[in-house]
Amino acid sequence: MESHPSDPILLVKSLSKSFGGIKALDEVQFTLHRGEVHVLMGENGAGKSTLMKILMGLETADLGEITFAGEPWASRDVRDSLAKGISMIHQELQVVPELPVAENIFLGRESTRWLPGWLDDPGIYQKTNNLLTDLGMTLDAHAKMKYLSVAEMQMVEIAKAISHDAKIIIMDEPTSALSDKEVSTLFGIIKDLKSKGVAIIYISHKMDEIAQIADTVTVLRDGKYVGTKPASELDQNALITMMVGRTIESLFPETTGQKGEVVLSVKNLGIPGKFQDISFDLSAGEVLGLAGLMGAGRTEVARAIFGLDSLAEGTVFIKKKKVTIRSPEEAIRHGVGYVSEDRKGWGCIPGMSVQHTLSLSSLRDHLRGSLINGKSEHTAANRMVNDLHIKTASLSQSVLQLSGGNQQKVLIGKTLLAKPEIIIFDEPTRGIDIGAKHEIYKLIRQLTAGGIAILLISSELPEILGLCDRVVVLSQGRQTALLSREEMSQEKIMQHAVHS
Amino acid sequence: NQANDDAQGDTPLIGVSMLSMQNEFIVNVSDEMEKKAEAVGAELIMVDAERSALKQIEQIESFIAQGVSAIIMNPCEVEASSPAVTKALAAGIPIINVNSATATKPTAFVGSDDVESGRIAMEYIAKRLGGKGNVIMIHGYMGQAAQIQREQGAREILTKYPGLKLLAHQTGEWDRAKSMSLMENWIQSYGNKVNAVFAQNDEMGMGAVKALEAAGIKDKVVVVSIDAIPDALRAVEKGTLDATVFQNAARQGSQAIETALKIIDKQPYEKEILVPFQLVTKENVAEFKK
Amino acid sequence: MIKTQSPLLARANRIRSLGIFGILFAFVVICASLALTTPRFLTVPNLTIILTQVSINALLAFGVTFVIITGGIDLSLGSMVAVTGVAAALFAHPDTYPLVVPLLVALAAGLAMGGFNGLVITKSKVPPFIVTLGTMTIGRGLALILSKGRPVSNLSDGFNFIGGGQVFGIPFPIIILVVVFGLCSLLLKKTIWGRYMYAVGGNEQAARASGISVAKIKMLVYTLCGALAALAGIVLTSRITTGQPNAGQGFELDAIAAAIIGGTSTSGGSGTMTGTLIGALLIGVISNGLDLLNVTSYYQEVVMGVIIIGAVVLDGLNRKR
Amino acid sequence: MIKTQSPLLARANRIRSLGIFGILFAFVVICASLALTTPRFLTVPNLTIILTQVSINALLAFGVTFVIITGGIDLSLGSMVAVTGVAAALFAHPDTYPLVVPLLVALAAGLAMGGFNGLVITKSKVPPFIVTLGTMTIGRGLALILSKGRPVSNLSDGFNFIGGGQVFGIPFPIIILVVVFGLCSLLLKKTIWGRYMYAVGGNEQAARASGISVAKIKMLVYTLCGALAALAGIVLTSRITTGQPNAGQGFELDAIAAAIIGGTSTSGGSGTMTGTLIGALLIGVISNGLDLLNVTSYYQEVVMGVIIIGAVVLDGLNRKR
Ligand SMILES: Nc1ncnc2c1ncn2[C@@H]1O[C@H](COP(=O)(O)OP(=O)(O)OP(=O)(O)O)[C@@H](O)[C@H]1O
Ligand SMILES: Nc1ncnc2c1ncn2[C@@H]1O[C@H](COP(=O)(O)OP(=O)(O)OP(=O)(O)O)[C@@H](O)[C@H]1O
Ligand SMILES: [Mg+2]
Ligand SMILES: [Mg+2]
Repeated sequence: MESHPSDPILLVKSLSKSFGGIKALDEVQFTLHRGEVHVLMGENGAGKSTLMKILMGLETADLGEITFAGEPWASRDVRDSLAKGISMIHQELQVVPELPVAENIFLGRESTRWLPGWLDDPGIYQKTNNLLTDLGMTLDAHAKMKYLSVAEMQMVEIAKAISHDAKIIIMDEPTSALSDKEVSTLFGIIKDLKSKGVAIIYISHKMDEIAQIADTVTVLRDGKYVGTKPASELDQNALITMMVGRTIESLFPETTGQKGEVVLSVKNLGIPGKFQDISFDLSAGEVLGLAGLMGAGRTEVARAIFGLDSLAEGTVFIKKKKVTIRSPEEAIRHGVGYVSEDRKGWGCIPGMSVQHTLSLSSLRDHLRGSLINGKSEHTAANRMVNDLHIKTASLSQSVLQLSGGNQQKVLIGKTLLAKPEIIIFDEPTRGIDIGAKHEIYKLIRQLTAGGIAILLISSELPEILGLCDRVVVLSQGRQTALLSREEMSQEKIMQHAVHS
Repeated sequence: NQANDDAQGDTPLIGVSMLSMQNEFIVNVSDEMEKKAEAVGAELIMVDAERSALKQIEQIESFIAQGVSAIIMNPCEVEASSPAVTKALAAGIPIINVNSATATKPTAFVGSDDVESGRIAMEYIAKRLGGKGNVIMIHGYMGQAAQIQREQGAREILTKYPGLKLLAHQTGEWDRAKSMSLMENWIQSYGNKVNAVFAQNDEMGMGAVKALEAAGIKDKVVVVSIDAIPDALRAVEKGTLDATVFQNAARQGSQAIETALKIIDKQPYEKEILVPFQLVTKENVAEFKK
Repeated sequence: MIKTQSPLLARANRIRSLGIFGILFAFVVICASLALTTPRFLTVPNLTIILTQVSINALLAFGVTFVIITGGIDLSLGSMVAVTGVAAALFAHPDTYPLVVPLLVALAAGLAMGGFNGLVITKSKVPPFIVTLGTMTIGRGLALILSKGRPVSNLSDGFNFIGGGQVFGIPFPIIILVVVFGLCSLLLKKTIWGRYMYAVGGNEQAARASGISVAKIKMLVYTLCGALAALAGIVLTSRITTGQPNAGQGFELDAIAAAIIGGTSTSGGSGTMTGTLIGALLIGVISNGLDLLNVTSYYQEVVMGVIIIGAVVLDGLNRKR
Repeated sequence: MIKTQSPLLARANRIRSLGIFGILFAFVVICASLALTTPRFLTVPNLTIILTQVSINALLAFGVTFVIITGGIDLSLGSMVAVTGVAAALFAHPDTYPLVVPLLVALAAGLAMGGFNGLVITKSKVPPFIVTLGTMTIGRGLALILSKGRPVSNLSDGFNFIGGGQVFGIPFPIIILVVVFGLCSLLLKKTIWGRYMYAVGGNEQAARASGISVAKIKMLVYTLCGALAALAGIVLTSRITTGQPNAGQGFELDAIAAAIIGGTSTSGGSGTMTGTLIGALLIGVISNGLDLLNVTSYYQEVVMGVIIIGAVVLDGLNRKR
């Protein structure tokens, strides 16, 4: 292992933590130096977030020792960690929807005046505006969080973490909801922090990011420490091998290329204020990409086709038949399936078991009389678990206890069980580890091979380029291009995506 | 009479605040008032205090603000409803208490003393049991005037007959279902030790009767309650309920209106009209059934 | 990677999923201590009485369990009991209508009120708390209007049998209780609608995105709640052989308490009929026990409150493990 | 791309954030129609009476608004009013203790009961609904025990002034109402504790992750609620010049209704004191108006229920735009 000139600011030795039966962390070690960007990698459920939560004082370790700035470190609570100079961007958005941006950023450390406890809001709004301009973010400090886009909320979270002037900043998948534009802003900020000697722990599943910013990489697997290497010594394949313990030959399986006849075609779709004049055809066995910047309106288009939002203009044809879809119920009946970008908000149902989630959209297939036929439901669910290689303790396990990747697979399984002919994937690999990604790509190929038509929304261009036969590019709710596989290229898509 | 002639001219406006329009006896009283007012051509503002002294005071305040020519109040509480009387008198508006009394003396009082009803009921039990036996008492809602006074009357008699032992007493909250459950549970714990039951209103009395009948020991237990609602009279006639205590809603209602009008027309009036309770048993039940 | 932890996790879930163990434990503890303190508690007649007394609250609790599972609440239960009870009584006088008429009238009234709740809640964005609070007030008024503020008495023997009669020595209300419990459990656990209720309560958005018509399910639960309230109203009216316009005050709180004590989560998405039944029994046993022990009425309330909180705390502790 | 939407969004937010417009509108409509239908409504004495009558419910509603904003609920308000009222009365007899004693005793009782709620809710995982329902029952019992089931009367004039007296012709309860309203609004809008209440109710996790002590905030709101209940209890007792053990029944529902009608979200995280005040006034005006119009008591309940639902529906419609 290489040695930095400076001695470590953070030293973690044989740290262990388990939740009930689950060993989230098992004898993990970790070393962090000043001015270092230390990337922490590992499959979903490897224990990355848990380790960070322990540093933050949100969880307490069972065993092990931590040294921070030379002194033994046992955070009593978050307030303590923040005070001592550790701040964190959480994997799950930690925002108070009803409060404005500024009040979210300074939540817990409001400045007061005149009387004890008396708020000095002009003060924090001033500070916020300065902060946002420093970070080059264009956000209204007065806007309530609940009216921001996911991306905007994420930027606020970043600003919040930075604003603590911490010695260590933990970033747990900060870019999972960001598009390249914001990502580059973030990377700019990170470089700047580095130069100030701030140490950064960076967690991500996006390979391409590692090369850009990482100094050092540490890998966890199944809660165990695998190793630490300077980024320079790691190419993508080496890294993948460290993470999943095997090599993944080619990330994107080859397309079979053959298409059936058009199953979905939309003409001049529009919802005022969201998008307009969206027209495209989708053929059986084809993967049609829907690319664009964050907030371009891709999800809106998907939601409208699936009947979650009601269309204002335009017509939808399924198998050449004009249809009006007023609700997901009808969409599913027409053979359309949708896997949302927002697993937590629009996918998983707290407390529901894997089996019940899987069968939720297709329960009617398992009726004996008016009662549910548990046996056939069980077999169907079981089939999905095997087909999609869903890693779960049992069918009765609660979905929310699965790792991100497996949650996503369950939700895909739910959609598949409804036997759709058209599936809309909205950011299907957001926050998902490389192994699971690969499996989902393979799955998409299988589906198209089986004659299913797929509309793929993704902010990761490699994904679009690797999977799509054609791609529709949106920019600010307008359709700016429809590129064939030959025309497709990173540059071309970006150029159309920013064009307005 | 003259009130009728110039009906729309200066028809006297009388504000009436009743204890609770969910209580059958009270509803009877208010109906009588409306009938009477109809007859003599007075306009009534009838409001329901829903057993809340506070609401009652507020209603009286509102009457005062509206400048009614007289107020009839069926007090929720002896003490807590007194401020209403004070306020009315202070505003120079005559106020008549109907049915039950308040600590502060009103302009006039029409009604009866609830303590008396308790006495009558318990006296009857004492007579039936020959002065000795185990008695159970089912209270109305604890802390309410009627509950307190009926209990007081009953206890006076109990002390008079040392032979009578108060085995147990609980609240049935004026409610038939509650007192029925209560009685069922008591039958479990006291079985046939119980000789008599005094329920502070007929609803609860009927509940006790049901429970005793279900347990098949009604004939061994004397049950007495208060109010003489039709259901209770029917039961007395059948002999399932041994006795109830009648208070004359009709007279209380009409007398209240008459007194109010007399005061308004500056005619002489009685400061206190007592409408006595009457014990109703199988013998005299016929007189009370209409 | 989870494979290694599987069995453990699985067991953990299964236990949590039948999260009623904690409260069952508390229930047993209370029964045991009562049995020890008073010999009269653990006797067949006494237990029969408890069940009969519990039946009405249990019927309402079953109804509100459906509602709470979908993330709602129903405060109009008590008023619906009064309205349906009075409505039934009005048509149950001897030698007037056949027995089915009062029953159908009550049922219709219950369905109407429940349906009204469901309709307003689904069509407008008004929180269920307010809507059902409104219905509570309206219903109380209706009951008084229908009955002109007087108890509706003198009902046919046939009608009075429902709440007072016995079959093979078993009070009829208990039979109703058992049957309805069975049906409700079945509906909740074995039918598509029950499954959808959990989905709607667990995550309304996800439920919608899974092709569930959230509005339909909400309509269903509130209407169902009305129907069960009607049943409770019939049993009560027939048990006390009068239609009481002021009956059922506060019943909603007891019913909701039973459901929550039984482990139904106030935030929706979880709950079982068995839990609710235990919750109702718990409340019934306590008040029966306090009467048997002849605790003075003032102290009864204190003890009741303490035990209820205590029981649920105990439950919570058990869950943590 | 964000820049373009921001200003628009921001304005939208600010308008919505004063989401009380809808209900204010409904309130004005109702007042107007009353003023048109009865001349007796829009008179100084009548309006004074309405304010006086509203004061008690408003005090409780303010308290429960804090609680609901943090995502909780308090059903024990009515009982706390009874306990604190009786407690005060016991020490308020003429020529016994100085006036401060009964006030402090009542306050202590309120703080104790509120604190108990907060403690159980934060220490155990028991839902607030059950805890406060338990406290409701316990409190009712305590009030009866303290007063031996009898009203505690014969109170000093000094004490009776609080609820019955006037300052410059303004009834004292109105003055209390105004002052407390001011203080509560400031606490909610201008202090970090108010800010934290919104945070805890809006997203408890996020609040915790920002280093806010959720438990402390919850303790604060429930205790505060107890204190305001004590104040209401004092005003009530002094107004009816008696400590009534059975006072305050159902007050909790009116108070919660006022808060929710005023736009406080049942799921927590949003709400304003102004909204709650309007909610309380709305209820007060309606019941006053119904009395003025001499609507028969039974129909009053129906109308009351309909108007309350109607008002909130109207509010909802306004919000949609
Ligand atoms: N609060 C909890 N209760 C029970 N199990 C938990 C809890 N939090 C995490 N786990 C389990 O601990 C393990 C590690 O979770 P963690 O969130 O740290 O993984 P991760 O590396 O962050 O995964 P991802 O890349 O998907 O974020 C997983 O198996 C997870 O199911
Ligand atoms: N599930 C959702 N429900 C409601 N609004 C949403 C949802 N998803 C996105 N939005 C909002 O719609 C607006 C447009 O974002 P949208 O997600 O549609 O763009 P996009 O191109 O799909 O970007 P993304 O990469 O986030 O999918 C944003 O304000 C976003 O917050
Ligand atoms: Mg993580
Ligand atoms: Mg999207």
